[in-house]
Amino acid sequence: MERYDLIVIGAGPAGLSAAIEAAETGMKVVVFDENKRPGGQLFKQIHKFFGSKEHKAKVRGFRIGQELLQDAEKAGVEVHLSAVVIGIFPHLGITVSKDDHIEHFKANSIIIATGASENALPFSGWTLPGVMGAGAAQTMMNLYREQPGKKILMVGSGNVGLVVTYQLLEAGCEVVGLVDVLPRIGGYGVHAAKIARTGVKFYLSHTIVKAEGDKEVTGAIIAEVDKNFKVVKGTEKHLDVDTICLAVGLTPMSNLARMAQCQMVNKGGAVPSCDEYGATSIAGIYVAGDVGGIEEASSAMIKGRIAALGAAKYCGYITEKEAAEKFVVYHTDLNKLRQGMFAPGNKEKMTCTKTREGYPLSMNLLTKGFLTEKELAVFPDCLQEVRGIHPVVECTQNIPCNPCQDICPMHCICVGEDITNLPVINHTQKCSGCGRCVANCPGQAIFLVEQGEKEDHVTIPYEFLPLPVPGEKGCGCDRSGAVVCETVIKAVKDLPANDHTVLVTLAVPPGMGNTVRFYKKEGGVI
Amino acid sequence: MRIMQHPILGNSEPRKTVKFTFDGKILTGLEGEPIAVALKENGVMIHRYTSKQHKPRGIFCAIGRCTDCVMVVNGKPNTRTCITLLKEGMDVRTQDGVIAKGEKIDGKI
Amino acid sequence: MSDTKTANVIVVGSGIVGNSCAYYCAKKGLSVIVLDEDIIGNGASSRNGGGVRAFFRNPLELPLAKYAIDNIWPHLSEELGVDIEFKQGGNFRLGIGEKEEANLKKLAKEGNEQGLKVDLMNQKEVQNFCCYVSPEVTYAAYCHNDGHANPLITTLAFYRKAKAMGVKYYTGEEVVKLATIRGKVRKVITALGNCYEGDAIIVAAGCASTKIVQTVGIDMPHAPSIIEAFVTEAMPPLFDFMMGTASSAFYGHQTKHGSFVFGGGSGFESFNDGYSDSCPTRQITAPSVMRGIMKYFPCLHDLKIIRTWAGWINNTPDGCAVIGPVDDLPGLYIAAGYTGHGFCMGPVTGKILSEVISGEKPCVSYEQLKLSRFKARQ
Amino acid sequence: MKVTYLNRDIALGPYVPQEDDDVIICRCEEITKGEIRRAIHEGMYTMTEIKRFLRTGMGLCQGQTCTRLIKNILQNEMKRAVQPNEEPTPRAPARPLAMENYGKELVK
Repeated sequence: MERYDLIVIGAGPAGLSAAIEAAETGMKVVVFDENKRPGGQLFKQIHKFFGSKEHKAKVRGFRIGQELLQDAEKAGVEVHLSAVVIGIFPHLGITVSKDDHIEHFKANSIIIATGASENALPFSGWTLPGVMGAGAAQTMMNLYREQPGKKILMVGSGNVGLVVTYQLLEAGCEVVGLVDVLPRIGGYGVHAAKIARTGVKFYLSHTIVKAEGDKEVTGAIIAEVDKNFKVVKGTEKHLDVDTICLAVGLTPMSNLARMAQCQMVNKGGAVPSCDEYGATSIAGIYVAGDVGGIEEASSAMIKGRIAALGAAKYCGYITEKEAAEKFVVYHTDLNKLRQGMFAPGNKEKMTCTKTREGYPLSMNLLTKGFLTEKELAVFPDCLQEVRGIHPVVECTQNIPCNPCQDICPMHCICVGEDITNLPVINHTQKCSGCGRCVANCPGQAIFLVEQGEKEDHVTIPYEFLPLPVPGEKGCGCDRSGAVVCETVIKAVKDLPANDHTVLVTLAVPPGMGNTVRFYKKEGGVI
Repeated sequence: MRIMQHPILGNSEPRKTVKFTFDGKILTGLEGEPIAVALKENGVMIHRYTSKQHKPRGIFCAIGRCTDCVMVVNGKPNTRTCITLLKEGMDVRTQDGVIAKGEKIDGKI
Repeated sequence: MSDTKTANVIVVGSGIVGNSCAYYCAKKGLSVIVLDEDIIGNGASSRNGGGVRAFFRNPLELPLAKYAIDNIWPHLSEELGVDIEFKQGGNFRLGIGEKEEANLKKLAKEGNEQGLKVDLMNQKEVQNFCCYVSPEVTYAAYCHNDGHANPLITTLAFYRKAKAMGVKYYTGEEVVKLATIRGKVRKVITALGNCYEGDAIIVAAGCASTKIVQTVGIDMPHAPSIIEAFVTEAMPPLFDFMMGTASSAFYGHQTKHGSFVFGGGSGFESFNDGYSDSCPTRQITAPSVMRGIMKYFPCLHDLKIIRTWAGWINNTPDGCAVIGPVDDLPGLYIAAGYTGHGFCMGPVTGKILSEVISGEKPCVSYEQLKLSRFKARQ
Repeated sequence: MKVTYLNRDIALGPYVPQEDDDVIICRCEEITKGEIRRAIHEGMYTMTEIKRFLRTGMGLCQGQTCTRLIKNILQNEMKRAVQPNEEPTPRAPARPLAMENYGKELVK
């Protein structure tokens, strides 16, 4: 039986990061992944990630996947794809199915990095073709370039629901609405705002009652729910859709850990109980990434590196001291991501009313996906009169992210040491109007505004096709997606450095610079 | 519908088209894409009918986990079409319970 | 420690044997308490291949197996109100080569002498009978009497019915000790410190039984081994019989659901770390059993395996169960040591013990299976 | 694995039909919420017992879709927290695998 120092199960962000870190200590490492391509779910993440430089912030998920693969190759990691780990057996035995056979391996240590799977939501008709996981829709459109449907209802307003909704729009699908049983949008406000300004409607405190159709989905019935999440009779409404996407959370895929007889605890599903290095109750078996508790891909990468330190220590490739020193560095990075109102385990997520700075959270943002101008005016750098071109940062929740601070060549934007701080404009510095902040804000929450006598100019981030062309006339939309004025395209900048986030500058009537946040073509379509 | 132009992913690169049969009809798809994607592009939503309630099923998880999209591929039932890649000449059939639709159980496997 | 709970009968173990004892005792009007260290039927009752067989049975067990197949199994679904999927599809034992042919001939002769109906088939007859068998198979014995049922449902159906009749069940309640009162076994003490008292104590705890009866000084010889089983995806109905081989490479049948259940071993079954409450599968076992199956039924090669599992078998020196009262210790009844035959024999055991405990004449003679039969060689 | 003590003399009350009882929970084996609730009322108080009695989670997907749903139903019906170790034990193979491939061990 072939023996490795470390067998990593899963070539997603956690698994690959673990393998790279371990291989760098000199361990003989192999990674098995059941999929035909590596990267786990990274390759369907086409949006820009939050976080800081060390978390690869503002880089699109699939590009991070490509980088990880290159790093793994450089580090000499053996990666086997289409290789299904069919079981973990006593004394660190692993059996893998590949091609037409199985192969048994022995490991001196194992890192389980199998990720998570999408939760299901049973309702009448949910087995009909056309009801699918949001991840399924993402796989179809971003990996295989096939529209999952024409008219879509999204169920669930967590980050997955919001991000996939946006990606459906990018893929040219229509999203008829977004339903959530909770009274608040679950994901980041900036993600919600990105789709609200295209006109997508949010149905909070609503549930899906039924998928209609005999052979496939022909419509959906949604209804309001009361405080106990029971349907309020008489509030049912029909939506004309052909596809229903479910984004109702993720469950750690801890099957292999359970098969290995690791002790389990409840943490958004059964996860192995483990120490700070990810060491489970079975000596030599570690977990990393979502399988140990759901977080973002950025966190998974760090957790992978930390688990690798554990395994390297266990196998004697690094000393306790070396492991502890590196651990402190990685753990600091990880902690940065675990701050703010959306931090894992933050019980106040559904009840908090103020930002850490003391500003009232926008209730409209939490229920409709956009801030009113009145709510926005409370934030110091948003709607005030400023001469000349300047950035308006509509980032109103404490989320761990700071590319705006790093990208601005003029140092106009400041987040500070704690990356969950709200960005602050440094008025002593003059904005050059380069628009890098606009294009590189992962939340697309920054706009350039220049107020003038005859017209205002607004520069927005734009990721839809076809791109507008200078001189084109169209509609200026406010934050809710409502058409509020006519507009003329002044400039369209598609710079390689901005990685497909195009800067579109709109000329709008004077006074509309703080209102218009999106552009639609004649007739009000994206 | 295929996404030929994508604002982030760019334009679709030309790929080899292959022929396959679906319940005997000749359809085309792209070589190496999952069978499920090729079927979707051809407007096929129903992959199988269930054993007990005889209800239609299609794509649900698209990553090989839920096994809802299984069909009879090249004679093998319960083939996960979301992760089985399309090849020239494949014989894809709607699954009815545990066998192909319209197939008779004649004592032969 | 809580108050002592009392009943006419305390059953230790909620497998098919324990549940059937509980059901038949309750049917006799006795009050019953069942204790299990685990959940209901999580031992061999939920891990076996579902065979209900008289063919190739040791003569000690044969009367019970025959009685069960003739009188209990065919009516069990009706009796318990749940379809336990009993199918009397026969038992098809396959052989390759002269040695196995001789072995099958001997078995068939014995079977027919014991009152079973066993046919012998040559290679051509085997092919005519079942076209899925490999042409390599040169000989086969087919016993008409045998069949199979769903062990998971049967075990839980007994539990469900017994519970509905008022039997009290306590699970997660590990029995650590029996105790006597005035020379009679009456008390059952658990790891949680709870105490139960009854006029009859039935120990039907599979491999854990030996340790439990030791606490009142009873030595019950046993040698636990681990055997594995697995289940496939569903197929259209292909055959009704229980399949096996003269070389005992594997056994199995197609379930009502359409999936196939197979069991077997790699040859290392008796060599293990000793009985414990876990029994993980081994890397090498399932593949070896599968190769055996494909040799005899090549057409099943592309059937997908859905699950594999392992279970403990409680082997005795003569490969037969220990059933009945313990001669020198009133109040104690043993129903254990089934050596892999507990599923078929479970229902009849319950019936017999309910009759013995009620002071009635048992439906079939069982005395040959009492513990006292084990004697040292001369 | 040690399991929690459970006195099974539990008064869950009679099985009262609910509006959504006909919704499928186990997609593979087509087991409805009503069937699961009924089994719980008949004494199947653990996920593993429900599984063995009804075949929930025993289908082609090996319980990957419905395990969490059944856990929720059981918790609601019994008003008790189901512990992580009560979930049915995952078994090899982690994905369905044809016998001819499973039986072919590559020996290096």
